[in-house]
Amino acid sequence: MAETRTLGEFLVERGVSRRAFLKYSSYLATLMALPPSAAEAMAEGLAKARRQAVIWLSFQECTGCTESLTRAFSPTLEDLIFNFISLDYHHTLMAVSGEAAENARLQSMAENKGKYIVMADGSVPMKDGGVYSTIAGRTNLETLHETAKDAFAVISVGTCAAFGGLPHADPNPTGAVAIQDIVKDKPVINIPGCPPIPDVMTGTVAHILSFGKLPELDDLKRPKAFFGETIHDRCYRRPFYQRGLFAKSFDDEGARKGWCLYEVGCKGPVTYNACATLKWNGGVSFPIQSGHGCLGCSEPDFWDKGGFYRPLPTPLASVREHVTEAAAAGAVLGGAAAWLARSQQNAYKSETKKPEEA
Amino acid sequence: MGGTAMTTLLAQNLNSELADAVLREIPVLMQRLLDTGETGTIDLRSLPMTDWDRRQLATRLGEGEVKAFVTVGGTSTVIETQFAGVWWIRHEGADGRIAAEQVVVARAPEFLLAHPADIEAAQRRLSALLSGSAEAQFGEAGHG
Amino acid sequence: MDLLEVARGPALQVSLAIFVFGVTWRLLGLLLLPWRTDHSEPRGTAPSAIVAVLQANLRKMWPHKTFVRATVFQFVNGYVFHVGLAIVVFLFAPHILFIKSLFGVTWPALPSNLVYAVGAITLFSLIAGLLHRLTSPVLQLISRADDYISWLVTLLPVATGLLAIIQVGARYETLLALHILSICLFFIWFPFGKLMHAFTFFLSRGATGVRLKHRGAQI
Amino acid sequence: MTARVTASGAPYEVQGEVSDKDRLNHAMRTFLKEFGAQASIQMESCVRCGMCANACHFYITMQDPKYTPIYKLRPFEQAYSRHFGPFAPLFRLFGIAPSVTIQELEEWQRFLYDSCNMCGRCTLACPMGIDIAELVKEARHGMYAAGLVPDRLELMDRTTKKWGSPATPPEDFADIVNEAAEKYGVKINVDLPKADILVTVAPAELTEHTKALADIAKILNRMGVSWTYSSGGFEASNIGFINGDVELQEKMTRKIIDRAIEIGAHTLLLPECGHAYGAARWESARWYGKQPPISILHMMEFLAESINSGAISVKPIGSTASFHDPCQVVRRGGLKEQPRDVLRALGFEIKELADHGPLAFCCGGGGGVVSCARADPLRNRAFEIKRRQVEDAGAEHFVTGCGQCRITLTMGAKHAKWDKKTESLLELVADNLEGE
Repeated sequence: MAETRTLGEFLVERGVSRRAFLKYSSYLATLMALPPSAAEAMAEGLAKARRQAVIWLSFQECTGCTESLTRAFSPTLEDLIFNFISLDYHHTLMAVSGEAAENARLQSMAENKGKYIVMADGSVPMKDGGVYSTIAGRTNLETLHETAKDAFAVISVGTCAAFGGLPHADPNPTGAVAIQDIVKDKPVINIPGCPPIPDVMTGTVAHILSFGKLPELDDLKRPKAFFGETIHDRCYRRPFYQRGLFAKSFDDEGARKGWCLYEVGCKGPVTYNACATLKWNGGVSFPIQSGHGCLGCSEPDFWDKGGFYRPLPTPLASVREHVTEAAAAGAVLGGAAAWLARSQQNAYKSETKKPEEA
Repeated sequence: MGGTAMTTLLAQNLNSELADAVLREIPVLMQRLLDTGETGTIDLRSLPMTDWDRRQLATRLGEGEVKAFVTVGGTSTVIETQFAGVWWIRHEGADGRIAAEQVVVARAPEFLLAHPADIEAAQRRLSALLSGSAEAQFGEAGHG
Repeated sequence: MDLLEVARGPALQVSLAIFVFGVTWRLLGLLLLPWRTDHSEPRGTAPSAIVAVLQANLRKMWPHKTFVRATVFQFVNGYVFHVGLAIVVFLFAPHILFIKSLFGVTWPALPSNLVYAVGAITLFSLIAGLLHRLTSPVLQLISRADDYISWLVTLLPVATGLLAIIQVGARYETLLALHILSICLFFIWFPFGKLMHAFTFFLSRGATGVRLKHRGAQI
Repeated sequence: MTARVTASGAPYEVQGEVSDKDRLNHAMRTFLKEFGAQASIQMESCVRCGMCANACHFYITMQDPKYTPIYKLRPFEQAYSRHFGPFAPLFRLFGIAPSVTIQELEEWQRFLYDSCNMCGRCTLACPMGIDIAELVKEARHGMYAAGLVPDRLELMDRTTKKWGSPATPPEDFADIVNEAAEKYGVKINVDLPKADILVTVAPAELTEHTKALADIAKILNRMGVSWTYSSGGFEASNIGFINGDVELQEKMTRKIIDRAIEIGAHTLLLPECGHAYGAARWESARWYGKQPPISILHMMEFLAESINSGAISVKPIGSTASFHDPCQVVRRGGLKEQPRDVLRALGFEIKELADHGPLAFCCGGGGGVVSCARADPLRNRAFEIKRRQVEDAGAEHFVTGCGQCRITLTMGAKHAKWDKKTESLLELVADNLEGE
């Protein structure tokens, strides 16, 4: 529903003071590693912003991303974000509403033309006319085209939406593609992760609200503030890596001592995400802290990169069979070369002897 | 206690010497405040400080005259350290988790000051109260 | 498929196959040539051929005293980068994992920070080697394209490895991919250039060792 | 025989009336004909470290990179890569090693003959253990087949083919020997039908050093052994070995060994000559396919054995001596201690040269260089090292056990107007035999 009040006005009516903005902004500034002084500017920006209309589309997905986001809905600071946005349509949360829900989407699109944000989770099937995922009798592709047309920006939530994710994994039976493969004429922000960190989702939206523009993105269109460093860079086990102390299996002495999980397949060094700093479940832990290597879930095709337990520096393909063939071929050519040289020598010998004998 | 948790604890008890670095930064910010009136903020949670570092810093800065609690989306604690103009602010979410932690160098932290917009709203509310229509106003605000 | 996957997958596969193919070709091409046997009666003090090969290989680890002064740079620098490469290649944890994935054998690694330092020294040593090659009149005259190519394909893995560690120039995964690709390049060039001396040095020293020890002479 | 100059101004000489193409063909084929696994491996093992340069007396004195030992092999390395190595087809396919040209071979005549003694000091310096000296010998096989050796060496080759010796025809041999017997008053056996020891000689002993003929006779007589010189097999020097004329090398070796077997000798005694030892002691088995059934001894070895076993004894001279190690006998022959035993028996205090034994510097004349007048300036420069080391050692006597070295050192001293005499180990023993 088109909102005319600023967030400041809206919240003041609900008895939320500006201190809340400042506190939330301080929190976001910490999350996004913005300079502390940015918090005040951010708070001012938020107060002046309009409530943001958001349309949430779900395609080929597992609802894990939504779960992740709603897990942040404990009565804490972060739930402020839900005062900042107007979630006009959420397919999963509204599933029972049928036709009425679809109408809500169309109404919001009309009222907030060019201003609403589309948040999409899940990949879009392209094979066989996109029949593998439909909502209200329409393919995901149609829905996405229609909804994205008048959007301000599209935020791809989760690795499926950002890079194709699991549906896209080999052999990709549905011909699944990422949102960015379809939406070419609107700004796209990818917030990958399987699922993404809730604070990263809310932080990105808050950034757009307070600064009125997209955050700085990396080459995979991920907000640099959250995806600027690898898990490895920020991992508390990094010192063990430097000292060459590695767990060799999940139940050895090294694992018990909390040594680096590089050798049991941790993808931390090539995975850009904020897990090691923001952590999960209200800051309790993250996979490496819980004793398992990073799967690299915020990277494209993480499912097809040779296995979660295959250490990074090892070859992905089996080289040994080809090596045998190569050795055999080399042996044949080596033998042939030696044979050639020997027969050449014999020819020289008989040639050079001739004149003398003659 | 599992090995992992123990390691975390160990890692959190290391002295990274960041407390010293932060301490040395504070007088610089104080001088700037005196010279230009500009406030300064150090975000303690975006620095890779260990718990030990933060405890060390808190001990060194100590507590001064002012201690304020602000209840908004969880509790925030604002303490003036034993050094005038140097404030320690800890923002907690409603679940008690620390959301942000700062050292602010200012005459008073912005966070403590009432914002004109809030004053304006408050004045409206008070005026409404005085004009007798207060009940409706308070009732509405109660939702927040 | 991103660059790192290409590097870890097909690039390694192809380059290792070429490496094995080329090395087998070249080695067998040499080993299957007629071996010239020395029928002359050996000096009474001559050791067996095996012992002579080992003695020669051992003796050649160190120059004769009289040559030390004139060749001290080649000798010392040669040792620095050979030992450096050996440490970096065989005692860095990720490399041990790579070797383990190929051969199934493993051994303890050195602390990574130490390996980084050795890598840096190796890099400087290789650069010093090139400068020496470029400035020495003798080396200018006798150097072939092979010498520069072999130098480059040896330097690149060291340089890209160090870059990946300090993460300069590109993102880590790109640098790691370039590092692996540079190793692929090394594998591909190895059988065809002088890097092959890693296999032939033993035989070459051995051959002269057998010849001279047979005569009761020194090598 | 024609003396010519290459485009770069290097002198070279050509023999025979053959087209350049045929020359090249002969060179390549002869060079590769006998190539074995060992030589091939070494051809593939050079890492271009340049350490061999500092082993070579020609490089050290001239400081010209062209005298770097491995550089002397360049056209032959190229030929090997293109025509013989395991990747030869690749080299040809991609044109990586272009065909060697006749001009290159002409240019390289001076590197392979004038500035290499095949002394093998570089072999000891090479960290890869490449036997550069041996490879130069293989390269000379190709050069000889191409008719590209220095004229002086070719002349000796032809003379030897005709006479069986570069010094004298066999029919004059007995006369020369008998003259020496008369001149020095020693009984000399020649052409005895049977003897235990066949004694051979070096060319210089038939011309200027005839005293050596008498010296060994004197020793053998004193020992009372059965020995003889033989007109049918007297020449121990082997110009084929030096020039790269493999056929002649085989012929010369067979001549003395067959003769020794013929007269029932158990020992073939080689004169004070360097390459004679290499050719007879180490390479004769190549022609017979096995060790010939006689023992082949170098003069130094024989003298040491005779003294050590007490068969002869010598009077102590009681002075100081430095020994010049002939490379073919010591570095490449393994006889380091034998001459020193003899010197010690003669009562000398040995003052070693800075580089001695296997690491001694070559006299600069071996491998035919002393016979190649064109190389005189180079050889005289290289002599500077030896002179300096001899002077630094400061011994009274300067002794060697190789006629070729002795001639080279004497010529070097003469050119440098240096009054140090190079003495013969054999002569010292003969002159100081106990009981004279």
